[in-house]
Amino acid sequence: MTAAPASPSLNATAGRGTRAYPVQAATVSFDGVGKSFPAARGTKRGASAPGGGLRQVLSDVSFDVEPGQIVSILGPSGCGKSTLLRAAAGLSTATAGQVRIDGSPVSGIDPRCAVGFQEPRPLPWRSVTDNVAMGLPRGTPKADGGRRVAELIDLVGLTGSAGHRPAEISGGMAQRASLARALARNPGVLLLDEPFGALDALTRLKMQDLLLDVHAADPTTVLMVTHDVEEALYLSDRVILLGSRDPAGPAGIAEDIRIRVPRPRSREDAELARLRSHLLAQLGVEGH
Amino acid sequence: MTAAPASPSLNATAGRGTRAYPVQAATVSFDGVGKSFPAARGTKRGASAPGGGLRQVLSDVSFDVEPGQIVSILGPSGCGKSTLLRAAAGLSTATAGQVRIDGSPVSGIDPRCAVGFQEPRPLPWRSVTDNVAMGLPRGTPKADGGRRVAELIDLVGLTGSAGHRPAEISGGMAQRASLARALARNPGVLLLDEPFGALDALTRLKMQDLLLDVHAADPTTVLMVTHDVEEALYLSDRVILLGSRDPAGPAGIAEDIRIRVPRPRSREDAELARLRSHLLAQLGVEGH
Amino acid sequence: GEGAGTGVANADSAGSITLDYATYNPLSLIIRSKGWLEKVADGIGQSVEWVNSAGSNKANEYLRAGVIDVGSTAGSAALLARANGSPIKVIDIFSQPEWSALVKTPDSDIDSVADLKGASIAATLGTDPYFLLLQALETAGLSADDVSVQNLQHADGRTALDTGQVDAWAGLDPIMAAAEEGGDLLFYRNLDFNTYGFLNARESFLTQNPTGAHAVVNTYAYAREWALAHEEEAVTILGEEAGIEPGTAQKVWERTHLDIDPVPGDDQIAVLENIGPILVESGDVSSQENVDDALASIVEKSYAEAADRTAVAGAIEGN
Amino acid sequence: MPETPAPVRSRGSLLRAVARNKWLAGALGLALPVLILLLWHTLSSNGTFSPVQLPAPSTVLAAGVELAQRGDLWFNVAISVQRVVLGFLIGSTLGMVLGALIGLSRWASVLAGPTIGAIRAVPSLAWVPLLMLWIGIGENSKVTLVAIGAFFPVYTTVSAALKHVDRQLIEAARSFGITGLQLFFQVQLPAVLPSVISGLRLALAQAWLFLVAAELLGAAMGLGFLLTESQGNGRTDRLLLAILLLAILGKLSDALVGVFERWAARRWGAAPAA
Amino acid sequence: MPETPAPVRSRGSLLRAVARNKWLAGALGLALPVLILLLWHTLSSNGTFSPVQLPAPSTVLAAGVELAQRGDLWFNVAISVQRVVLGFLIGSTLGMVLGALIGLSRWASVLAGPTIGAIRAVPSLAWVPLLMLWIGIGENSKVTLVAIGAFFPVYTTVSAALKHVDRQLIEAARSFGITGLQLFFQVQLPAVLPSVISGLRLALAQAWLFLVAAELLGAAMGLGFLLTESQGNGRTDRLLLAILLLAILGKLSDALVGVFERWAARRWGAAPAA
Ligand SMILES: Nc1ncnc2c1ncn2[C@@H]1O[C@H](COP(=O)(O)OP(=O)(O)OP(=O)(O)O)[C@@H](O)[C@H]1O
Ligand SMILES: Nc1ncnc2c1ncn2[C@@H]1O[C@H](COP(=O)(O)OP(=O)(O)OP(=O)(O)O)[C@@H](O)[C@H]1O
Ligand SMILES: [Mg+2]
Ligand SMILES: [Mg+2]
Repeated sequence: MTAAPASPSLNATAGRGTRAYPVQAATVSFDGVGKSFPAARGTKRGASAPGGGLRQVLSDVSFDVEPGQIVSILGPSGCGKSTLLRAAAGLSTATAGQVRIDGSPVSGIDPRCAVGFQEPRPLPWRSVTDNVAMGLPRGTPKADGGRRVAELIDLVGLTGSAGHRPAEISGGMAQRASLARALARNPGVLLLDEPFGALDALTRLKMQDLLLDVHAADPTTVLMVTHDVEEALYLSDRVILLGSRDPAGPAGIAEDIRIRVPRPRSREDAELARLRSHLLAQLGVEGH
Repeated sequence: MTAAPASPSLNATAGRGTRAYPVQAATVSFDGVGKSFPAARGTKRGASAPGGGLRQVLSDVSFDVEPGQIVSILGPSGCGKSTLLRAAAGLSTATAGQVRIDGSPVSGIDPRCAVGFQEPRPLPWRSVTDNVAMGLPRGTPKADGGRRVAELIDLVGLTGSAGHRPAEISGGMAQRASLARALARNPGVLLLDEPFGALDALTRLKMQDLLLDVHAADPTTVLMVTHDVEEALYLSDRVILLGSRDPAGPAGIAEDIRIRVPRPRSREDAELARLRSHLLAQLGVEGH
Repeated sequence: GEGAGTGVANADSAGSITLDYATYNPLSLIIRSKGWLEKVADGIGQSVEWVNSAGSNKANEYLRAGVIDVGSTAGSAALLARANGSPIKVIDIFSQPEWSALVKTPDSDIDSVADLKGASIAATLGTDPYFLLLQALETAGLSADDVSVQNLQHADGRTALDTGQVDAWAGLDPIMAAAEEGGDLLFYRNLDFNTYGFLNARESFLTQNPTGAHAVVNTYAYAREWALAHEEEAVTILGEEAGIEPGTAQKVWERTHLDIDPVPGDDQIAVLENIGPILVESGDVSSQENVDDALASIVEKSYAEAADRTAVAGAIEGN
Repeated sequence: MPETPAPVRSRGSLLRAVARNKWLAGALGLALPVLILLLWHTLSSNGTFSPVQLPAPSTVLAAGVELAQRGDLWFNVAISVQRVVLGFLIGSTLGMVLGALIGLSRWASVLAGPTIGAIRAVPSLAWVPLLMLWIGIGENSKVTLVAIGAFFPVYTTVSAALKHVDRQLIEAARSFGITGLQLFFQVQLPAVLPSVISGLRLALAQAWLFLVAAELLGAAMGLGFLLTESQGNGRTDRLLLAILLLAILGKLSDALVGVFERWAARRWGAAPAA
Repeated sequence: MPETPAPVRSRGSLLRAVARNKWLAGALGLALPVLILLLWHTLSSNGTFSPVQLPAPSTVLAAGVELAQRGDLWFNVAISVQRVVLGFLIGSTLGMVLGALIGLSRWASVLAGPTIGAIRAVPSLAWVPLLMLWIGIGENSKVTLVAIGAFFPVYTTVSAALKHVDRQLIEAARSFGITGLQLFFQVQLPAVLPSVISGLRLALAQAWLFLVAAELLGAAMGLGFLLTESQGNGRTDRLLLAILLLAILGKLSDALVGVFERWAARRWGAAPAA
């Protein structure tokens, strides 16, 4: 499907509003990353996972993300996409290999990253505004911070609900608030786990363009998980497809595709359409 | 995009496994349903909603769902889709009009409905199996219940994680568990709020077909919210588009489209493609 | 031997005697540890239950609630209870103890009561040491307003004295005896300002079970005689039952006068008359009238007058 | 996303009125005490209990009036309130601080946890001689004892609740650079607010309980003193008066915590489970 | 979805060893008590405090040995443990039931809540004369008093926690037809488990505290009796022995709650915030 070109006003605002604190985009290197989890414990009724007490989810994932690149991660549900992102953010430690940001290994939560979680995870007792403000880098002057938060809330279309608590907004609105929070951070590496999953078609396109605008204004490194192949192709410089031949075995990199179509891209670009068929076929969806 | 035809084995299993307790499909009538919420309270930094203390979200939504129909609800993020579904389930009361199931007004949580929430909402201290078992109708004999739960878990592809706790499964897996829980209920009305939002392309197609199989085996009334226009068209007998001209005003029914394409449908059907363009245009996504 | 079962109903039954034992009543310790009253009661077809009293106030509480029939208290405490409406009568005097005195540390320069002017003194309000203190002050022409009385539990009073937080302490045995062992000095003693050990019975017990009351008083008479004859063994019993050191027990014993007239009467009333106004002034009793009524009605002489140790000797000695 | 869930069955209109009108709720809350008062009156006047055992409510009232006329009552109340307030403030603050330390730092928990747990079991009466040794018999030792009483409920509930704060929220906050004290005040504390408040409730109640022991420490005034003194000299009317006053003051101070609770609920909104 | 979050800074290897080895943790937990013991020994032997004020640890031990040889010690301990166990079981069960009622039913909360709140402030010592009147001085009244002590912490924490259970979970469960008792046992109780457990902790501690008052009810045995008796006759060594035994037993019984807690954590897994 094709989007309406992002409205110029959005572009302009995004460009102006979010450039405030330019930060050095960072390199992210995955170096033989593997991850195992303990197998299910209460195997009362369910079948237990094979292989002792551990189940390997990821194995030997290696790739480098260059500074300023946008990389999408695709793969079947439960294959380990979130796990990989969490390893990059330092939210969990890889059981094999390591992740390095700008050469230094990630250990513990890394301040150079900002994360948009798969679930929105707002603090329930704070308004939307205050939740987004949580993302601001430490030491942002109050006035600047306030302005920036208001701008971001406007960009994700939540101005009317800025004073609401998380329990009073819809699922899609919470997801946009979570995106705004991550963007407020203005990080070296932006890690987004399905940032647009709960959005309707139009809002989704708008948010994709917002992300591109923010990136254009301040080209940080972006690593995002998505289930939408078109979205991945429209946004990214590179698509990593996770998967494994053996359904019970650990996932690794199945495809690593560079997308050399220049931006701004048309959603109807022929090269993108070709890649889309290819990726869908790889994901098991044939016949298109 | 087009799906691979659902695998025959899936069809067969679903048909056999979930027919166990046939229930009368019910009529759902929305009769001038409207809903207002209190406006944001802490308007410290955010702009407050206009119009006194209340903000009207839905107004005058009226339509009838016939027994056994599958109806999809589309609409922009935050327009009130979940609110409408919650009113049907009796989880919240409409501030105007009423919802009737089989003629009797819904007041309080209605036992004839099963809900798949927008967030998966599992009980964190129970395994996947036990969470799905929560959906079983009261009084299901233990052995039957166990068999049915195991079947459903298999159908949604979670057999390997049946013993895991919710914190140990991925977002998409939790969503599938939530779907299984709602299906286990075998209700008169199945209410699904974006049941496939967190799934990758292939899994999504599989789950769509699973829903159709279950419905074919036991044709209950289904009311579902989705953001995916193609999904709505592939699954439903009818699509309701919510929206409003005035962005600050309450949403109502903007379109009510019957889809007369017989099942099994091809995802590439020309009529569906036409409707898709139409709906996307209505949603504000032009140029396709 | 603890627990009298359910209170109100049970205690009124005629065929049983529930009475207390207390460390400040050595005779009760002896009777209980020897099992004498059980033997006596057996002979008249009654049963006995013992309840521990931690102090006069506890014994009064039990009497008031009806969980015991006979309880031992200081004379002052019995007066206080009676004046506040508790239906009790003193049927026997178990001792004339010198259980309270004024105590100082060895390095203190207090020599007499007169030196107490302006001093801070630890005492437990409403107990015998407190009354002794007030009477002593009066002998020196002082009143409670001339000193600062620190209301502390007896044991805490001793600690306060030893740690220098107060100048003097109106002490109570056996803590006072222990303090003496530890070097503290009694600088003012007056046997007559102590208010005797009263054995009190509930009025309804006396009307319902006079036989039982006689049995108790007779057994006390028997025990008194025995204790005077077997001092060493008696001291051992006191030490063990009260959980105090042998040296302390010996001191306490020496200050507990048992060879007195056990019939309650004028001697007791005399000392209580001193205390009455103090009770009224402190607000512990609401009027002097109550005190006078109590003084007029508290004594029940007949049991002690009729006391006969030989009446129970047979049952006790088993022949 | 959820608003207040609709009730399963529709409820009586009286209950709905109660929910709206807090005066009505207060009046209904008085129904039980009034019933108890009636029962008390009956039992004391029909001879089930004698006047020394259970004086009639009117007698207790008279005792109160008498004390009030002598001017003692207000002073008794005031000094006790002062001790409880000071002790509660000190004890609950310390409880919060140590509870946070133990709940958040594994080191502190391993080293100090067992000892604090053991000290918790020392009865209030047993503290009296110890505090007299250490602090003497002034106002300090009384306030200290009350503070000890207020400490443990806050300590226990806070340290336990902190161990169960939603991991996802903490993780999210930490990933945004919120750590240490900021994490505590911005995430963990709000998340455990309901527990903190029920800890404060219990702490306040226990402060009143410990007051009685505290006023064995050389007090000549205060409700605890009135209680033990009346118990000692058999003034059952004053004893009941002291109990009633303690209950009423306890309830009043608890109501203040309730006000704080409602304020906090507004401030922190749908304060989450924790 | 989250696993255990990684630490911000990497921690010392000793702490990691402690996390793995509970014996090591136990040993470290003994460090502080040993330190206190040393301090105590020093203070009592260098003359800071006289032997009556603070007898040396060895003297206290000797007093314990003496009592043990007379056979009294074990009986004292056994009878007190029995009273605490019975009272705790009764009180905490009632606390759970009434806490659930008040936490879940608005009617119950409006009618009975204020009264229960007031009763909470009645000091343990004040119960003694009342219970004596109503139940006498048998074993029943002692167990009742301990039960009263155990009741309130459970009642308060459970009723408060139930008001803050995640609404989304309750809504989900109710939409699947889980209501009433089922809802309570399957959703609300597991959700408030951490609060219930800290309530039980406090209840157990308070049961031990109330034991001392209970054993003023005509007891001739028990640790509370030993405590008051020794306080009354100035045997500071036995007094300290009683305090120590109470602390140790309190800690031991608390450890049992800890075992239950760990079992519950395994059984209910990531027991959620509440
Ligand atoms: N409890 C509440 N209090 C106030 N406003 C609310 C409350 N619940 C929902 N709303 C408002 O109602 C509107 C509709 O919410 P709803 O959840 O129905 O949206 P939706 O169509 O499901 O959106 P989405 O696709 O993002 O899930 C939103 O603007 C939201 O802010
Ligand atoms: N704490 C845990 N304990 C055990 N297994 C876990 C844990 N966390 C994740 N897993 C397992 O790791 C696998 C990958 O999980 P992950 O969340 O990375 O999947 P995902 O690719 O993000 O899936 P989705 O698209 O559904 O979100 C899953 O099979 C899950 O069961
Ligand atoms: Mg994921
Ligand atoms: Mg929604």
